[in-house]
Amino acid sequence: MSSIDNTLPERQTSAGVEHTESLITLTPRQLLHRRAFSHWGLIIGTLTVIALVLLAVVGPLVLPFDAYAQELAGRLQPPVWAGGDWAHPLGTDHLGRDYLARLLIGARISLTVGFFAATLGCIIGVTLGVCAGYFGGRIDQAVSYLLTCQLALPQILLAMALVFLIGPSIYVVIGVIGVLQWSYFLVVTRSAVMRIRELDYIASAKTIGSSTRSIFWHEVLPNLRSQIIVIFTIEMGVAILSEAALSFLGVGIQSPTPSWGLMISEGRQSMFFNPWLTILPGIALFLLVMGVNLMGDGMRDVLTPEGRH
Amino acid sequence: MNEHAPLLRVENLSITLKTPSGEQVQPLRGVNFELSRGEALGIVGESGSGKSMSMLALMGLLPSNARRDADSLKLGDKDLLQIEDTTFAREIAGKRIGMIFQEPMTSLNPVYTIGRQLIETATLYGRGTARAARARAIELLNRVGVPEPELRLDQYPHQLSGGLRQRVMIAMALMNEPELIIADEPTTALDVTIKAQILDLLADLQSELGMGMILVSHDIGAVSRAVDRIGVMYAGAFVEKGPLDDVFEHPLHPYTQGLLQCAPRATLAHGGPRLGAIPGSVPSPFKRLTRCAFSDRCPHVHDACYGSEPALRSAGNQAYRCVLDAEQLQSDNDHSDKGVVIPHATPVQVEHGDPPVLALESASCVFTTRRGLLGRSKDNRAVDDVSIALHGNEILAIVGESGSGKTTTARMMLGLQQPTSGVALFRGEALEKSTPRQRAQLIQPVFQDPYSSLNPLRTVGDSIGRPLVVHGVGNRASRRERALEIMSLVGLPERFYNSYPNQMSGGQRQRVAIARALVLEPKVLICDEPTSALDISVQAQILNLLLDLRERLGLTYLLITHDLAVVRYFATRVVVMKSGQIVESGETERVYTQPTHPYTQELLASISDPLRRSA
Amino acid sequence: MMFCPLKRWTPASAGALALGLTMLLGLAGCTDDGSQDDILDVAFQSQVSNLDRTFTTKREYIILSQLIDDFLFDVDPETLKYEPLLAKSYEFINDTTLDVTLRDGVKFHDGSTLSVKDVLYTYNFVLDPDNGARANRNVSDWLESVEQIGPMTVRFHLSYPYPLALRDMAVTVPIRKAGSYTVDGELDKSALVTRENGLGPYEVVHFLPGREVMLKRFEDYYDGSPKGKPAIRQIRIHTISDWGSAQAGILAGELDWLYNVPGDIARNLDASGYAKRLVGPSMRIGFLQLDAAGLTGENAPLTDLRVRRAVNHAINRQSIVENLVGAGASLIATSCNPVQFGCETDVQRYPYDPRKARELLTEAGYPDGFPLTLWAYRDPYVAEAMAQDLRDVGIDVSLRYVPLPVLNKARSAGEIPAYFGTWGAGGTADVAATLSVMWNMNTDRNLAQDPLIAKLVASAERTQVKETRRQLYSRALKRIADQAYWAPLYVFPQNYVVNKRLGFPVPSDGLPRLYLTHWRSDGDSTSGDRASGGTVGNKGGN
Amino acid sequence: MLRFAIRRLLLALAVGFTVSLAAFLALQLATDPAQAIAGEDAEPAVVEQIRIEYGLDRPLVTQYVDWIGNVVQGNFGESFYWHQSVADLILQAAPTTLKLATFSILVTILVAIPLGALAAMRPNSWVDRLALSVSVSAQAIPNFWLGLVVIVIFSVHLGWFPVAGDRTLAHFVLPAFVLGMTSVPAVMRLTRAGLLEAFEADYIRTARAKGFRGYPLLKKQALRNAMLPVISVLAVQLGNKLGGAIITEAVFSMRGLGRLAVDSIQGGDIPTVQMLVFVFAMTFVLLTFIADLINAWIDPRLRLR
Repeated sequence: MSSIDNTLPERQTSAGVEHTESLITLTPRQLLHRRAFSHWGLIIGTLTVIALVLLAVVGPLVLPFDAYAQELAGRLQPPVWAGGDWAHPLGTDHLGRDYLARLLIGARISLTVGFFAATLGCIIGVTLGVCAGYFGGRIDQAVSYLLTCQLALPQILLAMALVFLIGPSIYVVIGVIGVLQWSYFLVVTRSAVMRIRELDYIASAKTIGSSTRSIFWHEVLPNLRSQIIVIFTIEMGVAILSEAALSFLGVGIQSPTPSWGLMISEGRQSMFFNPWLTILPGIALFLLVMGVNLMGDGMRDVLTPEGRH
Repeated sequence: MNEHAPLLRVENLSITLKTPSGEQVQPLRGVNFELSRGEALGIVGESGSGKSMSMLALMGLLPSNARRDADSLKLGDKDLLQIEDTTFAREIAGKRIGMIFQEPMTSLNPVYTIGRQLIETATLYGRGTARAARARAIELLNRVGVPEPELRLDQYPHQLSGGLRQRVMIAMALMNEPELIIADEPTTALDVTIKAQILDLLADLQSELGMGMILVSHDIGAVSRAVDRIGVMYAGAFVEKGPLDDVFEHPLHPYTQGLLQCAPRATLAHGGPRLGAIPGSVPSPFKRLTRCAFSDRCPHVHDACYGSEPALRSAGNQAYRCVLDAEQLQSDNDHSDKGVVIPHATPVQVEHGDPPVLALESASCVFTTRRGLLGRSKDNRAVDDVSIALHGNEILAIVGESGSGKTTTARMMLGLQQPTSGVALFRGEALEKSTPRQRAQLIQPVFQDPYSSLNPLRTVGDSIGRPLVVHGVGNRASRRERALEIMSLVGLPERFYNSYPNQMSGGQRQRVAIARALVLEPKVLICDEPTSALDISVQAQILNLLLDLRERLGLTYLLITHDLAVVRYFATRVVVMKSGQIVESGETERVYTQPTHPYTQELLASISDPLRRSA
Repeated sequence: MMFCPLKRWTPASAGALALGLTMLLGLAGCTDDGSQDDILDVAFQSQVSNLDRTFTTKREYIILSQLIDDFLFDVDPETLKYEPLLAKSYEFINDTTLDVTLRDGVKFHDGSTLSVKDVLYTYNFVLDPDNGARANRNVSDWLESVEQIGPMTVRFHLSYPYPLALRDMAVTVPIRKAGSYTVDGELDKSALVTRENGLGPYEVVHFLPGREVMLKRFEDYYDGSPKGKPAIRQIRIHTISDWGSAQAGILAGELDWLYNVPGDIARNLDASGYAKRLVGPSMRIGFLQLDAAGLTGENAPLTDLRVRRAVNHAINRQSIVENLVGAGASLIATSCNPVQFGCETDVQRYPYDPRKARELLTEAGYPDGFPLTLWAYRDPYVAEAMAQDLRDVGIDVSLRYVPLPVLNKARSAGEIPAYFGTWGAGGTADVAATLSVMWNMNTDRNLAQDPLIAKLVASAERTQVKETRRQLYSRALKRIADQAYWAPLYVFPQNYVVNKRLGFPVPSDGLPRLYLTHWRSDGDSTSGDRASGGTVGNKGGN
Repeated sequence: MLRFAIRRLLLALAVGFTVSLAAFLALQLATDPAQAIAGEDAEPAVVEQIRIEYGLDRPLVTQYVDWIGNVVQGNFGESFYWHQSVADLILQAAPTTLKLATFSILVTILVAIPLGALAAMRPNSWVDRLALSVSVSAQAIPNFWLGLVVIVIFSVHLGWFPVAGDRTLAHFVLPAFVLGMTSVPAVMRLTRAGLLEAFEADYIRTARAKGFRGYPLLKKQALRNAMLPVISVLAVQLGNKLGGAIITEAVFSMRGLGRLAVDSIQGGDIPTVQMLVFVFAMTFVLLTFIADLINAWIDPRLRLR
C-alpha cells in the first residue's frame, strides 16, 4: 500500500462553504440531536404531547373519578370555578358523568385513533407510493388514478356511509380515517422514491447483485424514514381532527365512550347555558393537535432540513 | 476623476458569514485587486476558494447572513462602500456593471419571455424607453450570435438551447453598455464545443466594446482563452497574480505550480508524466488562519509558514503570497517538472488478441415515454446500433457531449439497462444470462456524483462491506478486516471506518465508492465521469489512484467522460459518440493527432490549453 | 324578523366595521320583535321536501297540511273528537254507509269553489293503487267506493264496519281540486309538490325545498270553519336541524316557535327569559322492543321470558323521566298511550328492581350477563341511561345509535335484538293505530311474532262495537305485558319553545295547529295559554 | 390542447363513476331507502309500496347500470326523498355552497397570501413568527368548534351577524371566515415556501444583478413562479370546500350541497348522494384541470403538453 503516495492528510477539511466544519465532524445522529435540541417548536410540541399522553395514561388510574358512572340526579354540574364543587372539578355532563375523567379518557381515544389511523394510512400510502415510485409505468398510472379518486371523493360522505354500514366503533373509525387518509404519504413517498431510484447508490446496489427486495428494505425504505416520520406526525394531527369531526357529526366514536368531538357535539346542545361542556374539549383538542403539529413541523425542520420551507 | 484611475479598485475585501449554529465563517479574507478600463482579468481557483463570493460581494448579492468589509471598493470614482443598496441597485447594478452567471438553464426567469427580460433591464428605474430597449435587444442578440433575434424576443428560456441562453445572458448584461462585465463561471455548464464559442465571443466583445471584464472560473484552460491578467485564489485570498503568460510560464506560488501540474493536458501525448497531485483539499473557511493557508498541502513548507500568513510579494509583473523567494520557487518548480520525472504508471500489456472482456454488439436502446394510461407513446432513441469491445487491461474511454448516449451505453454494459435490440456480451456470453451476483463479481461501477453514490445512512465501513453481505461472504469480523484492507488500498485512513458520507469531502467519498467497487475483486471497472464533480487537484489524486490500482490489480477500465484532456492522459483507446452513435474510435493518439470525423475535429478544436497558447 | 341594519352587512363594508366598532356595537343592541312584521318564524328539525300531503307521511307534513289543506273532518285539538270540517254534516246510514254533505262556498286557493266533483276525484284518486297515494293502503282497505247522491252530498260505501273511518278522512285524505294530478293528460304525482292548491287557512307564497316554506293567510278562507280565521298574516317555516342553531335562533330573536324541543333545551331557553316553554301531551310513547321471537338467533337470550322481565325490571324509568325527559312526560306500564281508546293500563307491572333483574338473569342461566346491542335512533341520552341501567344488572350492552333508515334496514334484516323505539300513532287516540301496526305478523316491527296477539288485534279491527274492541285490545295488551315483549317506558311530552309574545294553544294530541297562533297584546305574560284554542277565532262554529 | 382537455374530461368521468359507485354500494348496504322515504311512523305496507315504486327491489347491478345510462343521457334521476329531480335539487343547493366556497377561498387568499409573502420577505422576523403562529393555530383549531365559538361571540353576544341560515350575504360572513381559515395554513406555508425558494433561485440572483430589489423583485420576478404550487393547492382546497363544507354547513345550518348530502345520506336517498358524489368528483378533477391551465398560462414550460 505504501507505494501509493496520495494518502490523505491527517487534518480533515471541507471544501464547501455550505457546511460548517463543526457540523461536518458529527455523525448524522449527533447532527439530529443538535438540531432537535435547538428547535423550540419541536420542544414545546413534544412536551405538550408527552404531558397529554401522561395525563391520558396515568390520569384515569390516579384520579378518583369515573368517566362512565352516570348520576342522573347530578347532571350538568358546573366546574369548580363556576360554582361547582371538588367532587367533580370540571363539572358533569348530561348524564352526570365526571367531565374531567371523560376528558382524560377522551385523550386516550384521540391518541389511539390518531396513532393507529395514521399507521394504517401510512401502510397504505407508503406501500402504494413505493410501488408507484419504484416501478413507475402502468403501476404508477394505476396508483395515480387511485389517488385522484381518493382526492375527488368527499371523504366525510363516504365515512358517514361506511360508519352507518359497519356500525360505529373505534376500530371502524380508525379504519375509515386510515383508509381515507393516505394521499399525503403516497405523494411524498412516491416522489421521494422516484428521486432515490435515480440515485447512484441504488444503481450501485443493483450492480453488487442485491435483489429488488433487498434494495427496497435496505436502500430505499431507510432513506424514506425521516419523511415518513414527519408525515406520520402531521397526519396524526389530521387524523385526530378527523375523528373529532366524525364524532361531532355523530358518525364517529359512540357514546358512552368519550371522544372530544362527541363531547363538543353533546355540549353544543347547551352551549349557551353550559359553555364549559363545549369549550373544555375544544381546548383539549386544540392543545393536542397543536402539540402534534408543532412536533411534526419541528421534525420536518430537523429531519429533512433540505425541505425546510 | 482622472483618466488613469483604475476602473475598479478593491482593497482588503472580506466577507464574514454567520451560520445558523452561530459560528463565524470567513470565506473571503482580504482580497485586493485593480482592474483598468478595457482590461480582462481572470480569477481562477478551486471550489471554496472564494472567487465567486468576491464577485457576489461586489454586486451586493451576498446572502443576508453575510457581512462585507473592505477598505475601499471603488468603481471609477464612485465609492461603492458609501452608497445605499437601493442607490447601488438603481445606478450601478445592471447599468454600469453587467453580470453573467454560471447556469444558463436557471439564471433566466422561466416564466417570462426573453424579450421582457432583456428589455426590463434597460427600462428599470426609467433607464430608457421600451422602444429603444427593444431595438437595442435585437441589435445585441444579433451581435452575440442569436439567430432570428426578433423571433427570440417572444420565446421563453426553455425554448432555447443552453448555448443560446448563455448568449442571451451576455446580451442582457450588455443592455445598458456597462463599463464592467463580470462573468462568473460562464461556461461551466456548457458542452465543450459551445464553451469555446462563448469564451471567444466574450473575448471579442470585451475588446470590441472596451469594457473591463472579470472572468471567474475553476478551469484554467477556459480562462486562458479570454483574459490578459490572471489571479489565482486559494482559501479566500489571492496567492498569485500577474499577466497571464507570466503566471503560466513561471508560476511562483507552490499552489499555482501544483494546479498547473495536476491538470491533465489534452495537448500532451498519452502516457506523459504522472500528474502532480496536490495532497489534501482546500481548508475549511471556518478556521481562523494564523499561518499560511496552503501550509498543510505545501511541498516546501517550513517553520516560517506557521508563524503568520505571508503577505503578497511582487516579483516583476507577478505578485505571490509566500515566504520563499521567487528564484527559489522558480527553481523548485523546474526541478520537480524536469528533474524527477515521475513516470506515468507503466503501461500494462493490453490483451488485444483475446476475445473482449465486455462487448456490446449492435446494441440500441430506446426509451418509450407515455403520458397517462391512454396517452400516445413517444420513442427516444438514446443509443443507436453501437458496437464496442472492451479488451483485457485496456482503458477505453467513451467521450461525447451531453445527450450523446455515453451513459446509457455504460449502463447497458453494467447490466443496469437491457438493450432494446442487440446484445451485451461478457466474455462472449450474453450478459443477461448471468445472474446479477455473477456479474457483480466481474464488473463494478464508479459513478460520477460521489454524493449520491453512497447511501447517506451507512457508515463508510458498512458501505464498503455491503457487497460482501449481499454475497454472503465471511462474518462480521472478516468483513471488517477486508473493508479496512481495501480502505488502505485506496488511501483511506482507518479512522474513516465509522464515518458517514456527510462527514467527508468529495474526493474521500469517491475513494469510498472505488473501495466498494473493488471489494468483490472485479475485473472491470466502469467509471462514469468519475472526476467531473471533483476539484482539479482532487481529480488528479483519483486519476493517479485509478492508474495505480490498475497496475496493482490488473483492472480493465471503461471510462465515460466529456473531458478531452482526461481522455488523452488516461485512456489507451477512445470511442467518440454523438447522438447515440459512434462517430469515431481508435487508439487515443491516433484519434487526437489524426481525427477523421468532422465532429471529432470540432471537439479537438475546442481544446484550450494555457501553455499551448503561451507557447 | 330582525330589522337590524347589520343584517345588510357585507364583506365589502369590512373596513367600516373596523372604523366604527363602537357605533356598531351600539346598533347591535337593536332588538327584534317578532310581531312587528307579522311573520311567525317556525323551525322544523326535519326538512320539508314536498308540500303535498297526498304523497308524504312524516309529522312535519301533517303540521303543514293542517295549514294549507282542509279535510272532510277535523280532529278537535282539545277533545280529540272528530268534527266535520269541509263537511257541513254527516250521517251513518248504516254500519257501512256514510253520507257527507259539504259546506257551500268553500274556496280553493286558486279561487275556484269546492264541489262534490272534487271530493269524488280526491277519493277515487286515493283508491286507485296505481296513483301511489300514501293513504291508499289505509283507505282502500275499508272504503269500497264513493258516489254523489245530492248536489252537495257524497256517499261513502265501506267494505266493513271500520271504527277509524272518520279519523282517516280527517288526517290522511286532504281534498284536492278535481284534475289536480293530471297534467297534459298524464298522471303527474309531483304536480303539487312545490305549489299546492289547497283549501286550508294558509296559502303558499314560496317554497324552497329543504329550506324554507313561506305561507300567507288565505283571505278567502271560508267563514265558519272550525279552524277559524288565522290571526297571523304570514308563517315562515325554516329547516334548522340542529338544536344549537335553533337555540341561537331563539336567543337572537330570529325564531318564534320550536317544537319537539329536548327537555334540557326547553328548560334552559325558558330560564333565559328570551322565550317561554310550553309543555303539552303527545301521543308518542317510548319503549324497548325485545327480540322475543329469536329473529337474531334461535337461542338469543331475549327469547327467554325471564331475561325480558329482567330487562323490564332493570330500567329505572322514574329516574330517566325525572332527570332526562322532564316535565310533561308520564310513565307507562302498558304498551300504548293511556289516552288512546282501548289502552288497557291494568297489566302486569315490572317496577324498577335491579336485584330482581339480576336474580332473573341468573335463573335464566346468565349470571354473568350476555352481550347485547341496543339500537336507538333518537334521544341518545335516554338510550345511554338505559344502556347503563342494563349494564348495572350485568348485561353487556353496546349502544348503536344510528339514523332511522339504518335502523330500519337492520331491523328488516332481522339483525336487531333490542331497540329503543317510539310510536306516535299518527296522533290517533285509539290503540288500533298502535297495535295493528306493531303486532301484525307481517311487519318487521313485530319482534315477538306472537300469533295470538296478531289475531286479537285483527279481530278488534273488524268491529264497530266499542266494548268488544276494548276487550280484545285489553287481552292483547295484557298478554304483551305478561310476556314482557316490550319494556314500555313513558309518554313523550311535547315541548314547545315560543316567542314570549306568541299565543299558542297547546294541543292535547301533540299535533300543533299553527293556524291558531296569535300575537298577544299583554306582552310578557307567563301563563301559557295551554290548550286555549277557544280563545282564538270561532271554533266549533258547527 | 384539445386532446388534453378531452383526456381530462374522460378522466373526470371515470373518476366520477368510480367514486359514485363507492357511494352507491356503501349506501345500498347501509340503509333502507324505502324506509327512509316513508319516515318514522310508516307502516310496512307503505314501505313495500315505495320500494316497488322506486325500483329498489331490482338487483344492485341493474340499478347502478341504469343510473349510468341515465346520467350519460343527461338524466340525473329523481330523488326518492325529496320528490324532485336530482338536477333541480343540486341546482337549488349549489348557489349557497358556491357562495360559501368562493367567499371562504377569498378569505384564504386574502389572509394567507399576503401573510405568506410578508413572512417570506423577512424570514425569521416577527412577521414570520406571527404568520407561523397563525398557521399552527389555524391548523389545530377544530373548525366545527371555531364555528360554535364565533356564533356564540359574534352572533349571540354581539349580535353582529345572523346566527344560522343562508338568506343574506351577512349570513355568509362567519361561515366563510371559519371555512376559509382551514385552508390558511397550507396556502400560507406554500406561499412562503414558494417565495423563499424563488428568492434563492438563480434567476432572482440575475434579477438582483440587473438592479431589482424589494417589492418589484417580489412582484415582477418571484411571485409568478411561487404561485404555481399555490394555485394547485387552491384548486384542491376549493374542491374540498365545494364537496366538503359539510361541517361548516351543519354548524351554521346552511342548506348547501353539504347539507343536502348529509340529509340525503341520512335519508338513504341514493340517487341524490350518488349524483352529488359524482358532481363533486367531476368538479374536483375539473378544478385541478383549471389549475393546470392557469399554471400553464403562468409557466410556459408547462404548455408543452
